[in-house]
Amino acid sequence: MMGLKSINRIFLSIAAIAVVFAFLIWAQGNLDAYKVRILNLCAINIILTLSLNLTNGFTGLFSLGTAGFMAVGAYVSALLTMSPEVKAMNFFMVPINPALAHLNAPFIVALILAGLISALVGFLIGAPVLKLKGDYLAIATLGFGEIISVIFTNTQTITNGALGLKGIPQYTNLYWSWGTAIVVILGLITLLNSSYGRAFKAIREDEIAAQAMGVNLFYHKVLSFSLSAFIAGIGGALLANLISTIDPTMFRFFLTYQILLMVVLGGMGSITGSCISAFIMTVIMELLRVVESPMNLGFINIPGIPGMRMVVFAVILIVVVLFMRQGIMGEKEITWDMLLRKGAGRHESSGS
Amino acid sequence: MSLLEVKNITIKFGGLTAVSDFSLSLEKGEIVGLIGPNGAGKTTAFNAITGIYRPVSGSVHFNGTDITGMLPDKITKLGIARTFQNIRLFSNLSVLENVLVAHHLRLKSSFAAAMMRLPGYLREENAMRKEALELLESVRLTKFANEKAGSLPYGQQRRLEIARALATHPRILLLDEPAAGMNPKESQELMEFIGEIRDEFDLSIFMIEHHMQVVMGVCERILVLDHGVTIAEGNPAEIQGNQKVIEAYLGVEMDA
Amino acid sequence: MTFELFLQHLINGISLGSLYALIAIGYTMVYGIVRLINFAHGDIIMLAAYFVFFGVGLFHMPWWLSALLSIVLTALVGMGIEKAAYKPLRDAPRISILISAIGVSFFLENFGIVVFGGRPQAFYSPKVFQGVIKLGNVSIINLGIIIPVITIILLMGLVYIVNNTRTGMAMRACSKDIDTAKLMGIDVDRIISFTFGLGSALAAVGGIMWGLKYPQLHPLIGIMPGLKCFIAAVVGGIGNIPGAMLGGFILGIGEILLVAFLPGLSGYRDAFAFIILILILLFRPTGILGEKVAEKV
Amino acid sequence: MLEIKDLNVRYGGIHAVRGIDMSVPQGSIITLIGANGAGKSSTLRAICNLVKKSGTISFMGEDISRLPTREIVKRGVSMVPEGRRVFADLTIYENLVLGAYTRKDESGIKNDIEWVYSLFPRLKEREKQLAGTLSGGEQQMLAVGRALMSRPKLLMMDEPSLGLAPLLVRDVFKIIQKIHEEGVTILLIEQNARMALKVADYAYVLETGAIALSGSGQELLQNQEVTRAYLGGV
Amino acid sequence: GSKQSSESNKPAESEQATDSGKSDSNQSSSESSDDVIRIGVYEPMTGASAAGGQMTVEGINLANEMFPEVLGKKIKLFLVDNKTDKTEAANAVSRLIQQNKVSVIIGSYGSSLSMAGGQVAKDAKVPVVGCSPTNPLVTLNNDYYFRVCFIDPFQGKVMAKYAFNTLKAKKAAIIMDVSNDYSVGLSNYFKQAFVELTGDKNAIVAEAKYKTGDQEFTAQLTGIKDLNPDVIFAPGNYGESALLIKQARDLGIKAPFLGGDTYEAPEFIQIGGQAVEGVAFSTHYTAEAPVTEVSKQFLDAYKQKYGKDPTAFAALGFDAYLVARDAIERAGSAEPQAIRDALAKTQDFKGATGIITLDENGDANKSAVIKQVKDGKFVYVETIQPDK
Ligand SMILES: Nc1ncnc2c1ncn2[C@@H]1O[C@H](COP(=O)(O)OP(=O)(O)OP(=O)(O)O)[C@@H](O)[C@H]1O
Ligand SMILES: Nc1ncnc2c1ncn2[C@@H]1O[C@H](COP(=O)(O)OP(=O)(O)OP(=O)(O)O)[C@@H](O)[C@H]1O
Ligand SMILES: [Mg+2]
Ligand SMILES: [Mg+2]
Repeated sequence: MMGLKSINRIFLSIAAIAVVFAFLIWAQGNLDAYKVRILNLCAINIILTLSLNLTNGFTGLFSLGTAGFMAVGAYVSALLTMSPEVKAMNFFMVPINPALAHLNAPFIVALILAGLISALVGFLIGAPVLKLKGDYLAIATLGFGEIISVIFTNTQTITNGALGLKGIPQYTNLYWSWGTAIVVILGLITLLNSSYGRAFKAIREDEIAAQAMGVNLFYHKVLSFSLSAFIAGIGGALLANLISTIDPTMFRFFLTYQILLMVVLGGMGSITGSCISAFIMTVIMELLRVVESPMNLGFINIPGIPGMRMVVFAVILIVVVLFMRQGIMGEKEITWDMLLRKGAGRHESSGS
Repeated sequence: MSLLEVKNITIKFGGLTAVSDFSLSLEKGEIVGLIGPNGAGKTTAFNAITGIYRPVSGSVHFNGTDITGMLPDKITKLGIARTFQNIRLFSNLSVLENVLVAHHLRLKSSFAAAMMRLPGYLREENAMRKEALELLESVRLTKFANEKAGSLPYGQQRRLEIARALATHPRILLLDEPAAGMNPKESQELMEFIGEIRDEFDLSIFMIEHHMQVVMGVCERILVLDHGVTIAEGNPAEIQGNQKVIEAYLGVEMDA
Repeated sequence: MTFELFLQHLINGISLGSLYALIAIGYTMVYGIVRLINFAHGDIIMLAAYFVFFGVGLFHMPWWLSALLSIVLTALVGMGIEKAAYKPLRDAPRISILISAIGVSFFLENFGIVVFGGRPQAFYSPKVFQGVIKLGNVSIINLGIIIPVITIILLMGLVYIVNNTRTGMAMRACSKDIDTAKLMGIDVDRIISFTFGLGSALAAVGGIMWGLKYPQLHPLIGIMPGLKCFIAAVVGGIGNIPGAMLGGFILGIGEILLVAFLPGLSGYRDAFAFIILILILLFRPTGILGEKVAEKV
Repeated sequence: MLEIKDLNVRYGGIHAVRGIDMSVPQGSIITLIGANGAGKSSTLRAICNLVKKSGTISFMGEDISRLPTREIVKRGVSMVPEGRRVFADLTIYENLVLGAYTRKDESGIKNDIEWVYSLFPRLKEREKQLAGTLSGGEQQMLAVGRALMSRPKLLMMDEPSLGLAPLLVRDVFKIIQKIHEEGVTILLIEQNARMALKVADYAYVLETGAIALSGSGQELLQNQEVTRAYLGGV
Repeated sequence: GSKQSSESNKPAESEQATDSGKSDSNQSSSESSDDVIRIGVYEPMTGASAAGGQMTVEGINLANEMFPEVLGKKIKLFLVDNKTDKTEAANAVSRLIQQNKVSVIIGSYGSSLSMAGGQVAKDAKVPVVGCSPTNPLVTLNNDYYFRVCFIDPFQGKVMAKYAFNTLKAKKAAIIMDVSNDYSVGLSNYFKQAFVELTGDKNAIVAEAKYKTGDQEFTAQLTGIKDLNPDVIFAPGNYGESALLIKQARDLGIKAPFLGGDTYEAPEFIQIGGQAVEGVAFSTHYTAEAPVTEVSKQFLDAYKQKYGKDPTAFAALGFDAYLVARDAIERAGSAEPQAIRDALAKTQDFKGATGIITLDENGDANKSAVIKQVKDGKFVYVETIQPDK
């Protein structure tokens, strides 16, 4: 199968990634900190959206636990990257568990461990809970996310409770965030075009038939769920090391909802869709601030209404669901084939 | 020793005994039919053999292994595949992908190998595709390989479901009403097709069917269920003449 | 723990549980019929409380009149929400409807913040509801008796409507198969609208009772009751109305007793609701009273 | 009784029914046959206004093409839908009662339930069972019984014999004839073309959404093309 | 300045330098193009802390109306909602600095939100004046964060003293909101101080917990009732606290309740009704014993503009604005670094809430006031001076 065409595609993908990185190098040096921050958030949201899309869109597991996994990743990375002095400063009320006080690791190790521990938690949760289906699974995973937040609030010697952690080193920059996002995108493309990815999709389409075709439901569901947790954990870690302070209330169901909205807007089961929508939504949330500042329309002066942004956001959301049910992409992908010769009904995806 | 040995299985739903004391032995290469009135428990018996329901008593042995209560995917792996009464394809996946999914159970490469696209995995993937395309060719679905399975006409969906089951490399194939919703001409084709695949893939076939032409045409032996109880067993001629079967199922005079 | 102390805890638990139950039955009914987790249910509760708040505070209406008007208005709002945000999605995948519901919930909360302001306000509570009955060292607030009674009356009424009336049967038919329900000659839109109206009216009663018991009012007040009562409904077996009541009591009493016996765990109370939920679902996937249906293959 | 003119049904890009003209005279049995996906079910669904369509449909002289489904049902059109569309969470009894939703005569409804039970004794045995746990065939009986409960003037059946045992298939056709004798007009879709043509007064053959042939049942039974395509080389 | 940059050898150092250098040059160019002084405000206008944010902004707006100019230029306020969300808080500060080019920032209600924003401001070297974040961590290790309020250790000590000296309490119970850093912190400081004052390690008989948003506290209270403490310290949001006290009274608990500055809102009394009579708490200022001239001025203006009594948060918002404005005046420039340096030297500034001197951490060293609910009103009890 490794024909001229696929070599072409690989070449195009590499070229595209190079272009992205050229842009990042430029952006990191020339854009102001605010724009850089938004770009970082875009990448993190892409990672999180893909994580949720893996379970919800590709495997048909209606999971709402993303915020919980993010929390795990964020705390793991925070505790690994903070210096002992900063930790001591944070845990001034209840001292930190001595085992954690001197832990320290480079960012890359922290990221990977954040993902792995999050995946482990995903496995522990998934093993019992993935027996459930549909709405029930949704509620159970939502509950799990809440439990994580409650536990983190109460385990003061590990998480510093409600006080949260402050002074987490700001390692996350455009290279880390976008680099990770690209790795996640490429990883998912590889996964979904592999035999394992087909098994995931088969489970989404019809669990009973998939099982009857020899797909081990437990193994594949737990695999998908843990992978999703892995990615969400890394996303959480990047976020923690971007905003430099975290606390348990950050990781509540509202966060999951926001990511879910990005998944739906992009299209359940579309990688390209997730990337586009995560990017757009992150930017739109910022642009929507306009509705909160006073406006002078010449003949009429509208005072700024705080909170209006969220109202507008809610309305946009409902409108999108009502009138663009499939989201931006549905289950389709933008592929090189598609870009090169439009209308060719090929279904294989490649390249970002 | 028979290939499949079902011994006295009983299945209950709440108070209802859907199948009672059902036994069957299926030899290599045999085509056996299961008929009976609606609600007699035929599909339920299938579900017990394939692991979807667990019998309350009795046992199922396949090729000498006790498979009672095993998970469906394990049973499929051992060599029993099936189709469903209401077609259950992966309707948003392509026809080819539907068949490829059924190859997944023989994949040797680990998840990590697949993610890294190691040569071993790529070799397996290519082999899989080659075989899947051959299978589609033999069920005459090659030209639809990249269509969504759900968009196929009904008869072709039935054929695809059989192809998908074949891709698991079964030794026994269970077919639940393969001719339902087919017109007589299509049924005719189906009968021939069943005969062909039995020989080509060296299968034993156990099938549920209401179309008497099909059943009588292809089955060498037939079991009749009524209210969960096996009321008759024999070759087509015996069954057609069996008084109990006529009363419970076929009706007094057969026309058409 | 002395018996007296235990009794006090139990009474607290029943008082909380009955409130959960009251809200959960409305939840479960809507879910049972429309198969939709109405994420906005909690926010409808909030609206109902604000209607009373404005009726008394702004329009100086008598309390009972405000409460009545609030129930009617809330029912209308519920029907309006259904028309605007759920009806167009009847044949859409479940996830779309769920997202729409989340959107509505989001909208109501933020709309509340913009229009009502974000600060907690006091909910007016007439004297009748305020007393405390003392039995030795054990105290029962009046509402601790009033709410369970209202809950049981509404529950019986609801069960009667759903199980014994033509409309109820039509509601159950719509819950499974809308097209076929149409073929029976059922006006599906009207039935679903009615279901939402009824569910919202129940939410309004729940919201008013909630406000009386916890007279603090702000636009996010409905989130927790909404979530907890949904859990109660699922624990009892979603769609099953007596189950919702059972679930409400289990959750209410359980939460209180957990804190009572293990005061060190009082911070984990919200986790408790979810842990119960997950445990119940693992052992009885359709809830305690939910019909156990093996999927037919 | 029922007149269909230039009926078109489209699902997204699929043009499922292409300009069908058809009429169902009062008191007749009309059958619609054709291969899978020919558009038979779509035609019935269009008559009941369950799908978007264009064209005119009149019933007893009245244009019903814009009426909501329930109004069409009230006017005396009833349908046994394709597949097992019984209300799974309701008991058999409740399913039957719902069939009579548009009726108000309590005692008539009671009698008719008994009548349905006498047609399908199996249903009576399971009166209190949830319909969803019935076998495919049992559900099919219930769907037919339920459609009869509205005492329709025109009964439309979409493959009532699908998945039924031979004994029951013949029973269903007997019932069709019996209902017909009681004055109900019938529009029947069948895969079992031979049986259908035997009972039909008139038949339409649908091919890819358009009428390819029509004629009396006997004529079509004799027709070479029909025999080859739909009746199989028996 | 004993706290000079402890953040050396951080990898982001060089980027920060270029960043701030760049924003500085932007600053001067934009300055010449428009003659306004830009002050940013980031407060939670939506989300769980919306109430606090809105109260604070009322005070800030009032101050802006009363003192609209500095250095002969108009002051332009930029308000950004941080949605009670840390990510948003960080974004908000970043936006204020980069997009709105503000010289100094005011905010935010909620210590955790302040910390999230603080890091961004520190990196960009733009000073922030906090209104009511009382957690010690906010200004710790951050040379660019200041605040006009006292901090929790002081507040906790004040209430412990009140309980021990005035109420003669020997045994106290604590009920804290574990999900609220303010409540957790204050409870802890109260505990330390109370144990120290009584000399009894077991002076705290119970530490019950709840979460923001909880409305049912009877389980915790029934347990506490059984232990019979002399006083109950229950710092937290006023809504939850009022409900909690009401339920305690319904259960027949007679012990006095103590709390912190968050109690001071009219709704606290409306929600709690009869039940909160006698509740005492520490706060930042009182209209009854105006500390400064400005207190009176503020009080009158506020009543006139909003038609109600101001809360401490409004007063702190008011003061934060004034302190920032004062620093600009003293710096004689809109250049952030200059303003920061001026802020650090703030001494004996007369604000509505008292005389403000910013210490080496950037925290206000000022007195606390104890108030009590009497006949449905907050009445002044006493003023407690900071220990020097
Ligand atoms: N909801 C739908 N969405 C898209 N296409 C549809 C839908 N329903 C039917 N179709 C398509 O319309 C065409 C006609 O379908 P219809 O169900 O009317 O056929 P039929 O003659 O009843 O076939 P069968 O004998 O299989 O029941 C088919 O190609 C079918 O795939
Ligand atoms: N999951 C279930 N729960 C309850 N009852 C069930 C379930 N599955 C099957 N049954 C009952 O068991 C009996 C046998 O059903 P089964 O589906 O095996 O019949 P069948 O012989 O395949 O009939 P058909 O030819 O109509 O498909 C029926 O009475 C059915 O109602
Ligand atoms: Mg069957
Ligand atoms: Mg059809």
